[in-house]
Amino acid sequence: MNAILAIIRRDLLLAMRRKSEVLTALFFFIIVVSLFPLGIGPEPALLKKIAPGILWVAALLATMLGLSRLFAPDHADGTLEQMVLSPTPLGLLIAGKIIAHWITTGLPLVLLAPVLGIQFDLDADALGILVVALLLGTPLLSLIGAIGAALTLGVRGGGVLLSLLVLPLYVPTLIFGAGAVEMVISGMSATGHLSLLAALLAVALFFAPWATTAALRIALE
Amino acid sequence: MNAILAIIRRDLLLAMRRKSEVLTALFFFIIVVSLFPLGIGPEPALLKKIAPGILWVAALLATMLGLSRLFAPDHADGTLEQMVLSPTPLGLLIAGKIIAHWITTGLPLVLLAPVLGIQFDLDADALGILVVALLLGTPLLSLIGAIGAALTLGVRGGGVLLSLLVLPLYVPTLIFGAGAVEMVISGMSATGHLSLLAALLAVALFFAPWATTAALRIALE
Amino acid sequence: MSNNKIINWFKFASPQSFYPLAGKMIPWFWTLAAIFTIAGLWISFFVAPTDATQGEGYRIIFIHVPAAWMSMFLYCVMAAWAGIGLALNTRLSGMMAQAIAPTGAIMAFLSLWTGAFWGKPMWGAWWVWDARLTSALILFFLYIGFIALQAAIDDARRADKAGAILALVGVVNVPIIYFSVKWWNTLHQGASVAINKAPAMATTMLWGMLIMALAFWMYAIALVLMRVRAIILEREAHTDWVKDLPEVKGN
Amino acid sequence: MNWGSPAEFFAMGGYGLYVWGSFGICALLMIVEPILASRRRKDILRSLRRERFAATLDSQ
Amino acid sequence: MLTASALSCVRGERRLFSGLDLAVGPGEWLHVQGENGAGKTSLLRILAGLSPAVEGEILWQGEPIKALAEEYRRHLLFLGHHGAVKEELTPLENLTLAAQLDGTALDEIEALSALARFGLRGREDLAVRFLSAGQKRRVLLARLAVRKATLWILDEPFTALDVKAVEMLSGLIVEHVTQGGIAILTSHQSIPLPNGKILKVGA
Amino acid sequence: MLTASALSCVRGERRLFSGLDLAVGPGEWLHVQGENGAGKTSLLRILAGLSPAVEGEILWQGEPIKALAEEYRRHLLFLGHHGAVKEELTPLENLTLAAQLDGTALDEIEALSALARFGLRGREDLAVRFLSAGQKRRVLLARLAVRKATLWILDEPFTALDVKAVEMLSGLIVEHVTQGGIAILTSHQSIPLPNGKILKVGA
Ligand code: HEM
Ligand SMILES: Nc1ncnc2c1ncn2[C@@H]1O[C@H](COP(=O)(O)OP(=O)(O)OP(=O)(O)O)[C@@H](O)[C@H]1O
Ligand SMILES: Nc1ncnc2c1ncn2[C@@H]1O[C@H](COP(=O)(O)OP(=O)(O)OP(=O)(O)O)[C@@H](O)[C@H]1O
Ligand SMILES: [Mg+2]
Ligand SMILES: [Mg+2]
Repeated sequence: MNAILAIIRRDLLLAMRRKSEVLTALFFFIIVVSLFPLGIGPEPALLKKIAPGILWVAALLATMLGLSRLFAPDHADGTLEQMVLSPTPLGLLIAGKIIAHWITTGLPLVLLAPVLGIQFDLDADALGILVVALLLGTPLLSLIGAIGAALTLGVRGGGVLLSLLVLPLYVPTLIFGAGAVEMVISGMSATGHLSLLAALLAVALFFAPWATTAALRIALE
Repeated sequence: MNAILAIIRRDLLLAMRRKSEVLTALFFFIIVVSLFPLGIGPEPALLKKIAPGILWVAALLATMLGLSRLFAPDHADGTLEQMVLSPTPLGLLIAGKIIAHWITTGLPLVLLAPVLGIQFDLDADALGILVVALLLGTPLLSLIGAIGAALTLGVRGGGVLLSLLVLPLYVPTLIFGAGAVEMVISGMSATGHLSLLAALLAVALFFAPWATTAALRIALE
Repeated sequence: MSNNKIINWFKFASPQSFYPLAGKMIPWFWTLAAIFTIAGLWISFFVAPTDATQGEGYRIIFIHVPAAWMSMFLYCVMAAWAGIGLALNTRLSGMMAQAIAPTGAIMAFLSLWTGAFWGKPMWGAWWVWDARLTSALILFFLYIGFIALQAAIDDARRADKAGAILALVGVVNVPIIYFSVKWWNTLHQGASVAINKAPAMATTMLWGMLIMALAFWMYAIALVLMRVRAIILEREAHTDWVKDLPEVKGN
Repeated sequence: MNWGSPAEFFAMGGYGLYVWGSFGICALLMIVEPILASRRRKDILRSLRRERFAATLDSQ
Repeated sequence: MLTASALSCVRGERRLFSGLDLAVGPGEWLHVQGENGAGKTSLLRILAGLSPAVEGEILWQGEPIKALAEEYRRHLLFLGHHGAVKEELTPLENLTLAAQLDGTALDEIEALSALARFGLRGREDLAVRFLSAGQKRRVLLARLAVRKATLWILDEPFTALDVKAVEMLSGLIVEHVTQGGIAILTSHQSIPLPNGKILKVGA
Repeated sequence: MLTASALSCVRGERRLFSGLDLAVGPGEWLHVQGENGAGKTSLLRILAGLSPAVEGEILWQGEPIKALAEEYRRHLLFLGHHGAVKEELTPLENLTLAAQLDGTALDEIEALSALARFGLRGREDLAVRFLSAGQKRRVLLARLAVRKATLWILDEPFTALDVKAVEMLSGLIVEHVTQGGIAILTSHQSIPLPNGKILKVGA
């Protein structure tokens, strides 16, 4: 437990130092979202229609960006070796790293999303559901992503592989997440989608850290 | 001149070795484009309407991804130092690197774009214009991007900064590029947009390498 | 002759001699700012009549437009200083550019904010992708980029030069961006919200706007001078002239 | 004179929220920014004095 | 007591060494020698349990290290070529974080004194990025002073260190060994250490 | 003839050295000494024209190197701590590409013989990533054998090299110097080289 906190503190500290980790995701999110109108055109009706899709795809890409750097730096400078060698079980440390990754990439997106939603004038409930959906969805993205990151660690052309592996797995999250918001916009209830998201999250929470650790051990020896 | 070719050959060779460079951009492009229908929903009319915007934003993001790795590796392993110390003027070498970057990231997008365009059933002339626009636009993206990459070289949190600096500068390219295609779709002539793109490219060709070199010198001393 | 002109230009360009000069100027600009603000506010709330189409809502214009203007104007000034810095590498120029950026960013933010608060009642939406709005947003991004870049570089000299290059590249682009966005917007005309232009403004309104603009101007100058003084101290901390400053000596 | 009563003035003909929302933030920023700027100078001055003091101690 | 029997290591098509035996007991230290590319680093990594040996097995106190797992690691301190030192962090932070990774809390005074001992006084709060080659190594080595471990496996600990630092480090190793610790290390320079076992790899 | 007068170097708030003079002529070599963090690397980088000196100026054949620029660089070969060696590429590719960067074409036979000379026979086509620490250094150093340059500036050339390699390298340096070349280098190990000038930095 203590070790988890230590790891989280460490990763957050690192993220603060090389700001990139936190901000990359965030700014990428903002910028992607604000670029689309420039590409597509300013009709509010049209924009409002595609807003959930854009916001979710942007969030998804933003999370994916950070993934390749989830384990790579620690691998490069030998920290990962030291983790394997450390007496505390690797699983805990990995869990810690995943949590830290969500705090640095997922959480900011959740907090920022409503502001961007306003630009596409989504109304209050739509924004509310958007936040809830992201709260359920982003941890899911981090968890699934971690597996991919571990599997592609130190592999030539890991970057591509990573997106190839991870994105198909992201599709359900995307569909339910965006779906939830669209439901609200078109005046229906989003509970169905949200509960599905929650279910996915539960499964991933149980499954992903374990898979990630296994993958890492393979990557390291 | 000879040196330029040497540099280009070198960077292409490296790109072949660590496949990621080429493929990441390409796959990212494909993935982003194919995610949107999932997020937005399958109405063909709607999709066709937003196709140019999506294709262009995707291309833009794909190019931006590679940027942070344009100079960083050479900086890390001291190659950049050796370039500064080499008798051939730095400007040439940099120009070479930019060209190589376009060949590895820009060109593949241009070639692939029509295929993806078909998915959004754009018709032949739309696809034609799309290719032309990308041919004019992607070098522009590489050129502008290089400046950003040089400015943020070895800087804390370079990654974010890069997107933060570069994306606003990409706006005109995006607008004219996507605009051109939309014009054709809505049955008007795209020459206006295309010639504007060409003009921008001319300016950038003259201006960007110089700025990049200056920025690099600053970053290295 | 011209030669020693340059000399004494450089004399003022040196932080050491500019520091006290700025110190003397600041109070003056503050008083001017105060006067104009009071006058401007008085006109904008008590003299300017209610607008025919927009009711009282239009009074936002009295800060919105000056803020918008300043945001654009300051960026040019910043780029100019940066350019001088690159050309003559005078230490002061970089500091000036660095001092201007935050104020400029705040002005850009104000134009966005007040604009949004104007847009809600006028267009029923906090935000529409109108040319002016969008380019204002991009300008804001440019400011943030400049500030972030300088903040991220440890070595002050390098930060100045890098910032200078960025500012110059930016200032070349700003018009292109504005023009392109306008083009983009007109391309989509009709479909987009018709932004009903304010009717030819009553002269009193115009006066109010201009005086408020002056107030903003004075405020910006005063503030930049204050900030540049701080920056000078930070950068020159180890020089003797700073150590001998009365405010450092007298404790 | 546009306003019959202070209430009217603050109501801004129904636009109160927007008008005061804008002027409020504007005022706020324009008060905070100078404070921050002067604070910045005060801080660096303080640290300079401290160094000077330390230097005098060393010299003794 | 660390013993290995009939170890062999293959990289790509190349067989670096085979049938290699070693035994190091408390109070002993082993100097692994061999030319560049002989397989020293590979050997040390195998001994640390980082990469598997093609043949042969490794025993710690008579038990195979695979079986011992965390039990073995608690006694082990391995410092490799690139030393798990984060360029963005300060030496102090690097040291404390490394300690937390080992599950041992490290109070600031201890950490500071360790750094001072390795001649980093005045650099505690300077990002490692700014440090000189030797100073970076020193940050890494400072862990030797704070981490309690019986078995030290050090790959080229003396590189980039100046004469003073080399002496100080060898002093540290001697101290460790005389207190019943075990040290296994590689070095191309001759080391000022008394009576160590020598193991030649390759050739 | 490389001369520098009244050089001083400042990093952060720290003044590493000041008022440093040096003069190295054809047939001479200079051993820059100093503890870790004394400022050796910084000095070499300044001499190579990579980073500017706060004060003082550097002359090559009597002309300031700033003015000479490319003319100076044509005569210069600088090898630093991290050696512009691409992990993905093979030693052969690294060497030829480096040569092309210098604007000199290098035919394969030359390259191969240079690599062989540095004991990399059999590793020519193995990605550098797989090489051992010392072998990586050797790939870098192989440039000494192929690049024609009057002034060698080498930062810690002997690190990670085994005894044979050290001898071979110092032989190379002696050869270069006796042919009227100039060499400036740092090293914490004692170097088997005859009568070189010595410059102490810092302290
Ligand atoms: C550089 C950026 C901007 C400039 C130079 C600018 C300038 C102006 C000017 C001169 C007016 C007076 C009315 C007119 O002449 O049309 C105006 C009106 C207005 N501006 Fe802006 N503005 C900028 C940005 C914004 C932004 C970012 C927003 C909203 C987020 C905004 C919202 C409005 C609104 C709602 C009006 C009232 C339009 C009307 O009269 O119905 N403006 N602006
Ligand atoms: N895939 C591979 N194919 C062929 N040889 C390989 C491969 N991977 C590694 N090697 C060889 O294995 C050896 C690795 O040895 P190691 O790194 O242990 O050397 P070392 O004894 O540590 O040398 P040094 O003293 O330079 O550190 C090198 O000779 C390298 O060439
Ligand atoms: N920003 C900074 N603030 C304070 N000190 C710094 C800063 N940057 C570098 N230094 C110091 O400058 C020195 C750099 O010295 P340099 O790398 O030249 O040492 P060196 O003589 O090469 O040492 P080594 O033998 O370890 O290679 C180090 O002592 C480092 O601590
Ligand atoms: Mg080794
Ligand atoms: Mg050094």
